[in-house]
Amino acid sequence: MLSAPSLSYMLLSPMLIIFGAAVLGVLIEAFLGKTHRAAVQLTISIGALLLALLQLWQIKDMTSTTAAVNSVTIDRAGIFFQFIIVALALVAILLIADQDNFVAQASAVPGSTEEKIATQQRVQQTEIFPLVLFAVGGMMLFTVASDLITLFVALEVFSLPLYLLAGLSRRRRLLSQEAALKYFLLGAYASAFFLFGSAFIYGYAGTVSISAISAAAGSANDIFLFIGIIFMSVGLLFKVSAVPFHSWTPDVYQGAPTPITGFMAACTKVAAFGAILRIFYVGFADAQSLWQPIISVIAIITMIFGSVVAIAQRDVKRMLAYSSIAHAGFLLLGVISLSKEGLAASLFYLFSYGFTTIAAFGIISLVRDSTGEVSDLNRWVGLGKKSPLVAAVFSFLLLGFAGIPLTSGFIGKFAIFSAAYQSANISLVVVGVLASAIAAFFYIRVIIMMFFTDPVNDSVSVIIPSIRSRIAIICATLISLLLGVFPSLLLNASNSFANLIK
Amino acid sequence: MSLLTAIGLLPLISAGMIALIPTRNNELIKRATLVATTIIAISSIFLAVSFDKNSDQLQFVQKNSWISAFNINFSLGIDGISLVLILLSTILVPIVILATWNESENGRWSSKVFYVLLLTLESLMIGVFAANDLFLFYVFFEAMLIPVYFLIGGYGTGNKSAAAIKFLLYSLFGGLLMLASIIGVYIISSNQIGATFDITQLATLEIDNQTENFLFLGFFIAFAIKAPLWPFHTWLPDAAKAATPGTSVLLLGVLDKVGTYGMIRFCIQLFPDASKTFTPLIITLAVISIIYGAFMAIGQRDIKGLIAFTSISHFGFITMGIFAMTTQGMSGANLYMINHGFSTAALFLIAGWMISRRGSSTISDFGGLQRVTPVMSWSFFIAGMSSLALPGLSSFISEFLVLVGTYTRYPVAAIIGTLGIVLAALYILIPVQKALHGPIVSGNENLKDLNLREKIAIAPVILVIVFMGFYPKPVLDLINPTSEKVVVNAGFSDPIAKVGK
Amino acid sequence: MSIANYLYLSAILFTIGAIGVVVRRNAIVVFMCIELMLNAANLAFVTFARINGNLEGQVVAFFTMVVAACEVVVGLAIIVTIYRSRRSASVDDASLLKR
Amino acid sequence: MLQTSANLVWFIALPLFSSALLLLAGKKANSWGHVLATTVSASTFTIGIIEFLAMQARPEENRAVGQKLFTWISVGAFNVDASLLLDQLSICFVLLITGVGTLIHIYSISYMSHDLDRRRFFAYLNLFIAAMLLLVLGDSYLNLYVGWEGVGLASYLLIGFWNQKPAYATAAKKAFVANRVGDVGLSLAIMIAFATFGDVSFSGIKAQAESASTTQLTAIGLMLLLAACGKSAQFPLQSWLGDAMAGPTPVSALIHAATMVTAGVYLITRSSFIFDEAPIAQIMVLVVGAVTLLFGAIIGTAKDDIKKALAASTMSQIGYMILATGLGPIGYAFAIMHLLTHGFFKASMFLGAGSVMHGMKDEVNMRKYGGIGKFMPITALTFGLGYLAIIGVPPFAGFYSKDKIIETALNAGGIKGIALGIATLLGAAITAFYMTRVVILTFFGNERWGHKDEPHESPALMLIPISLLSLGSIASGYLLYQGKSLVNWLEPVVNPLKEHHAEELFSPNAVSAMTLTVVAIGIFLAVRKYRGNQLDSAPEKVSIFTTAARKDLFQDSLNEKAFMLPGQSLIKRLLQIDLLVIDGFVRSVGAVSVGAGTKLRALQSGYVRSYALMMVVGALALIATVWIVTA
Repeated sequence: MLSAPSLSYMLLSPMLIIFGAAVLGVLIEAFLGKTHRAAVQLTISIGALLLALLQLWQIKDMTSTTAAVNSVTIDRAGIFFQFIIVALALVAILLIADQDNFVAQASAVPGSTEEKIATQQRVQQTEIFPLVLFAVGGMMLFTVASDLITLFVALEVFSLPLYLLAGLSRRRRLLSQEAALKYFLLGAYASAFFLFGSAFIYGYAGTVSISAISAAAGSANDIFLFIGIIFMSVGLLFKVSAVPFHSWTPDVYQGAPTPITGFMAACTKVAAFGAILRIFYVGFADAQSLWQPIISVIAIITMIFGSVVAIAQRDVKRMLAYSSIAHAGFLLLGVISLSKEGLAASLFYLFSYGFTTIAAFGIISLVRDSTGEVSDLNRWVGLGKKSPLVAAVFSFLLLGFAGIPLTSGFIGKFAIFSAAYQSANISLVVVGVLASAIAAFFYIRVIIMMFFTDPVNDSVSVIIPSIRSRIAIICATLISLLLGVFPSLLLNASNSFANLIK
Repeated sequence: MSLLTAIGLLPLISAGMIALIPTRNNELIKRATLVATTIIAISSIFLAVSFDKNSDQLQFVQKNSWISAFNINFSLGIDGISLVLILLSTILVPIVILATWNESENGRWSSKVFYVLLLTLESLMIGVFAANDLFLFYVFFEAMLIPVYFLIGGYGTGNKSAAAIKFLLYSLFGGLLMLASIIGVYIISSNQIGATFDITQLATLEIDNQTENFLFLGFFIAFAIKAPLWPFHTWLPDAAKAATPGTSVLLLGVLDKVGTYGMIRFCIQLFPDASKTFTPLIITLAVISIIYGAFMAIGQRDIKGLIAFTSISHFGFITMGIFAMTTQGMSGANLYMINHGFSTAALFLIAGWMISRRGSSTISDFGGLQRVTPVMSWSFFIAGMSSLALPGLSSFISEFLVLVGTYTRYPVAAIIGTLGIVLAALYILIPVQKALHGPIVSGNENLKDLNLREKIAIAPVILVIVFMGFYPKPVLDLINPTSEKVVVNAGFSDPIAKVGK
Repeated sequence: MSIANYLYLSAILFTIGAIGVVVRRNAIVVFMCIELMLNAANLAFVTFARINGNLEGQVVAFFTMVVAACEVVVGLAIIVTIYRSRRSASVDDASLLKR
Repeated sequence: MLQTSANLVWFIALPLFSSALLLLAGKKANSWGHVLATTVSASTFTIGIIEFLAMQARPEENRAVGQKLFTWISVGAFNVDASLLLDQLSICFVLLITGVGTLIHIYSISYMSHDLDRRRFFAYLNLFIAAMLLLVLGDSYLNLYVGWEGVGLASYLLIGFWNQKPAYATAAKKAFVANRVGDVGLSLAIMIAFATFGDVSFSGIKAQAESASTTQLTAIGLMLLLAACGKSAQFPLQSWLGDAMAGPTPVSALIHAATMVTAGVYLITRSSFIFDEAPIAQIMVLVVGAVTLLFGAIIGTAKDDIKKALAASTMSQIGYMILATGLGPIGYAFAIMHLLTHGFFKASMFLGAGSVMHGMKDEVNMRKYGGIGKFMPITALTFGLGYLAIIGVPPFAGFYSKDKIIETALNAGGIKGIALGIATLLGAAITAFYMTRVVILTFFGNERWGHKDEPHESPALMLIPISLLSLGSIASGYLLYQGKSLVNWLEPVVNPLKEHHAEELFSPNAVSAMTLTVVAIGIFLAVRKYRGNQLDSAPEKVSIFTTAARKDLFQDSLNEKAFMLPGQSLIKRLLQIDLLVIDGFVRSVGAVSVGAGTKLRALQSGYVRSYALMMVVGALALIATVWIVTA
């Protein structure tokens, strides 16, 4: 006699709300007229995200390993990850709502009459909203998935919409499409590695449950564990853009529509690190002697490579892509720490980095000329004179990335370095510090370009942002500032939420 | 809120209020800033008066939790060393403002921005000297870079943006190394006595030798860059040349003192054993700085570059005094910080006036100024004499104390350091001869002498230089208890004279 | 026949797929190579299910197939769009974004 | 216990305030500045007289008085009070400084009357008086050091008083720097003293001097000697004195003849307790003194510039004094005696030279003089008296003081005595030669100035001080000598009678005879050489010795080759190193980072397939890593 699986809907409700809203969004695409579609979609998205936040708040003290049989573990850290993702998505969706970043009709060939007509008719690509919601849902699931099947499914659920979203830029469509193609092919490639690794982990542990991997310690087939860990790592490290699995990052960041880049840069990182932390802390904790060396090597290479190559970038989005690579390296220190402090530090870091990132991409989307966004750094010269406020905010965000005190980035870095130091990875801290020094160079270079170089006679200007973008940028910046000055607001929370159920 | 905290916050509050004045209302902004900083200076003198100079304990202590997760506190409090450095900062700021009244008008941004940056910097300067929490100190230490960076890059001359970034990157690099060490200390504290950033508690940690050495180096390199010690000095001449005279005064007069202050407060107090290990190396670097800075100063054609290199030489003396680990050396070094602050301030301000009048900073473009602009020339001369440590002027006492203190422990270093006084005569007298003496170089005939505002600005500095040369006791009384405490805590006692009394 | 052979086969298939992605230019073929890798993983799962004596591995295989199908939908959409824009399905042609 | 006298501070305070007032008041003080300065100087002299009389009235053991002003520096064991000490030694100097100083103030009123900056000149003079008095009144080496550098500063300012002439400004700088080299010695001496005794006051060190090791004392002694060499223009730091004549003549008279340059003698005498215990240092003192007295004398024979000739003479005479201080306890008193008499006669001669220059439109070249005696009789007379004093004709001042030094040198015993005796006698002969030369070239012979304006005698305000000083050149020697008055007076300070000479090889009369003989030879040679008429230009074909003497025995070119040029090339080298190596290293770190970034950018080829390859390689690398780690 088969009994129906027991699901605790309360605990799953945040994800269910998002997925439900996404499905609803698809239906609206199909049945609602063009005129109101955008407004309705935006309302539904924001509503769903807010509701999800509310639900997360409700369940913040509940934990369960059997929320959906054994496939999902809702624990403190999981709730926090989901909270970060939803909060970031909420800000990002406001940026995404600025439709003029997106192609009118994705299927139209670039430069064709079809496209022109679509543009003239002000056709809007409102399916972005359900796509984003699906991605958000997938990310949320990814951070709480506690078996290999759910992990893989969640990975694909959040990746596939992102592949599409990357290709929807209104301008420079060839680049956008290329970004989508690269992201898709490489993403799928990485998924295959992940899945292959999962298979071997399954072979090693005899079950797909993550928590069972530790239980299988001492099993004769260590070779399966080796292969499993390495191949799964490839898939996961790809998502966080760690070197040498980072190559998609600059291309996709540059090609994708800027609001999507912001969303992706912030949320994917949270989701991927959520999963990495869960898998390594819960599943592979006992095999640390095996994976800590390789992750350490990856972390070192990633920090240095990201920082060094960023110096040579001439495109602000690519520069931030390399910056995000470097930050992935810093975050890996949290993974390597394998301690409560490391987890708490990662939570804080992801939160603050996410908001800073979204705000930064929000600002990038404001700097334009007649043909659209200008991301060429040489044309940002003298921006401080043309619009001091925007330049000042962007400088502040860059300083945050650089980890100057009184910004949230500094506290994050401090927390994560402390955790790494505490777990006796002192050499990693030193490398991290040196990489930060290199990284500071290119952040500051941008500030110099904006403030200390006279503007060339060039038609770059800063558009007046819509109220939605303005809210998004202001919110994200304020959060970043607030966390820099009063980090306790979040640090205490991240400490108390730094708990993964094994 | 303690008086100290109030004084620390005042500049920031003033900055906020000045930010509200409309940009075009230039004069009002300047006057308001001057009034505000003067009030701050007076309050800090009041602070000094109510300071109990017989105590070597921290005073005006204020402690509030800031980041509870890491047990970081907003914890302020001062001892004698901190107090005199705070006094130096608060007194120099109004002088700088008055002296460089129009300096802010040729910048990239408005005067208002200049003064807001300046006031912010003042708050941070007070904070950095008053912080009792290592983390808080670091925050001030790094945050100070930003206003200075914009002050150099936005209002400087010449190759200002390159100089500004060089300054910033050097400092950031040092700061990050220090961050690694701070983290190390923090973790060790959490393993031994429970996580804390309280400097007093951190000083009680027992750290194994190798770790201590590495942690020490992290701190030391940061401070050696700041101070700056050879071979970490190359940012300073560039920054000093590019910055406006006022900024240079604060940069060399106060900010760089954070480096030497940090050596005393952190390097020695937190890592006495490592300090001992590295002392020979540091003394060597200090001696090289003294001689090297002096030679380089002699070779400079640019007057600001010259003053910058003399400072490198002087910082060599200060560092030598600190690591001599004798009370004379320590007190001398502390006193030197103050004296160097004032005499360099005088030199830079006057050099600034000379440059703005002549439109050139090349020494050989001047000549015969003593006859054209006597007051300006004499002020420069007195400041220069103080810089070469003429007895009767302030720097002499500190330099001599440093040398005596060093001699009792490291005679060879002191002897080489003493040779520096000959070079000092050269690096001061050569520009004096070229710029002030000799026939009046064409183009200088109609230079204007100091006006009333400038005279009022420079008078207190000169007065301090002369007064402190004759009667350093008030300041030494503030410094002595603390420096003795530092030396004793580091496990040293003064060498006893070979012939007993 | 040893059950390990299935694993070897799986590894070989995976390798073929992985190499295929690197050497082939046509986006469709590249994509098929990725599918091959997924199926290699499936084979491994099923084999391990057999070894471990439980069904979880086989369940994974089904999920993988579904996910692969979704991937095809998204992937082909992207490939077709780019083919329409560029009149080429060669992945080497799409190399504007670099450095 | 030292008695306290509240007056001492005024010695320093009065001239210091006056100086500050004159400098600060600016042009407003032009009309009364010189009056104030002279009054102040005279007041200090008056206080000096009062203190001297009071001191004489006290019993010998209570003669010294002190005054503690305030605690100057107090750090740990290093305690220095700003306090003054007036004892038998310092009162000699006080009277010399204030007395000669006042006369020179008076002289300068007239001498500088045409100079627009006369007020400033007087301010400097008062500054000098203050610093010099501090030098001799300070009760510790550190207090002395303040005065020591203070007189250096005053000297610098006064040498460079006409610094609009680049050469004069350079001369001032040179003097200061050479003095600074000496100051290194003084600084180090104080440091060693503190490290050895834990004290830097004279009394404190004196009390412990005997218990210290000879090595320490020798080190202190040698460093003090270096200091003395700098200040007193002794070999090897002598080169600045000749150039220092750039200053106005009263300055040369006061600072560079009578007072400041003798500070080295004071320093060594004051430190007798060190030198008495440090024989090696004492020998070095003798060597320096002997070398310098000959060195100066030789230079003096070849100078055509009257002031430079006198300066060389000063150097030589101070050489005598330094030599005397090296001769042990008895020598100190004779050194001071010669110092005092020299103060009178050299000052009077310098002022006389100034008077001549005044009458000759600031011409200093003696070749352009000649026969001035009949135009300026008083000047000539006073100069002549000074001349007789310096060459040591009895009963003039120099006879007593110099003969005593020669006598002591000859009686020093052994090779030392012979060598020193020869040196001093030779010096006396050369002195007679060059001084005779000066007198003949200036006051006798044909008139060579080549213009119509006849020289005129100087105004009374100049002549009175000269005359008063001449009285000193006549009488001071006898007064100080008779009844061993100075020797007895100084005894408590320098213990000159502590050591009794075992035997005297040469009796005073024998020495006098020898001295007078060599002096006569010197005069004879000079008269023979310079009585002719072809004196209006220096002969060009001269022996290598004359050339060497004219070039100051190559002292400047030696300094240039040994220090200045290497220094300059070192600086040039350092400037390059700083730019290329140190800064270059930092910049290359930056360049390497940027270069690496640019190179690594190439990895981002844009081709999906290469990205995939990178991932595969990465995965394989991970496998390899794990394999290595676990194996």
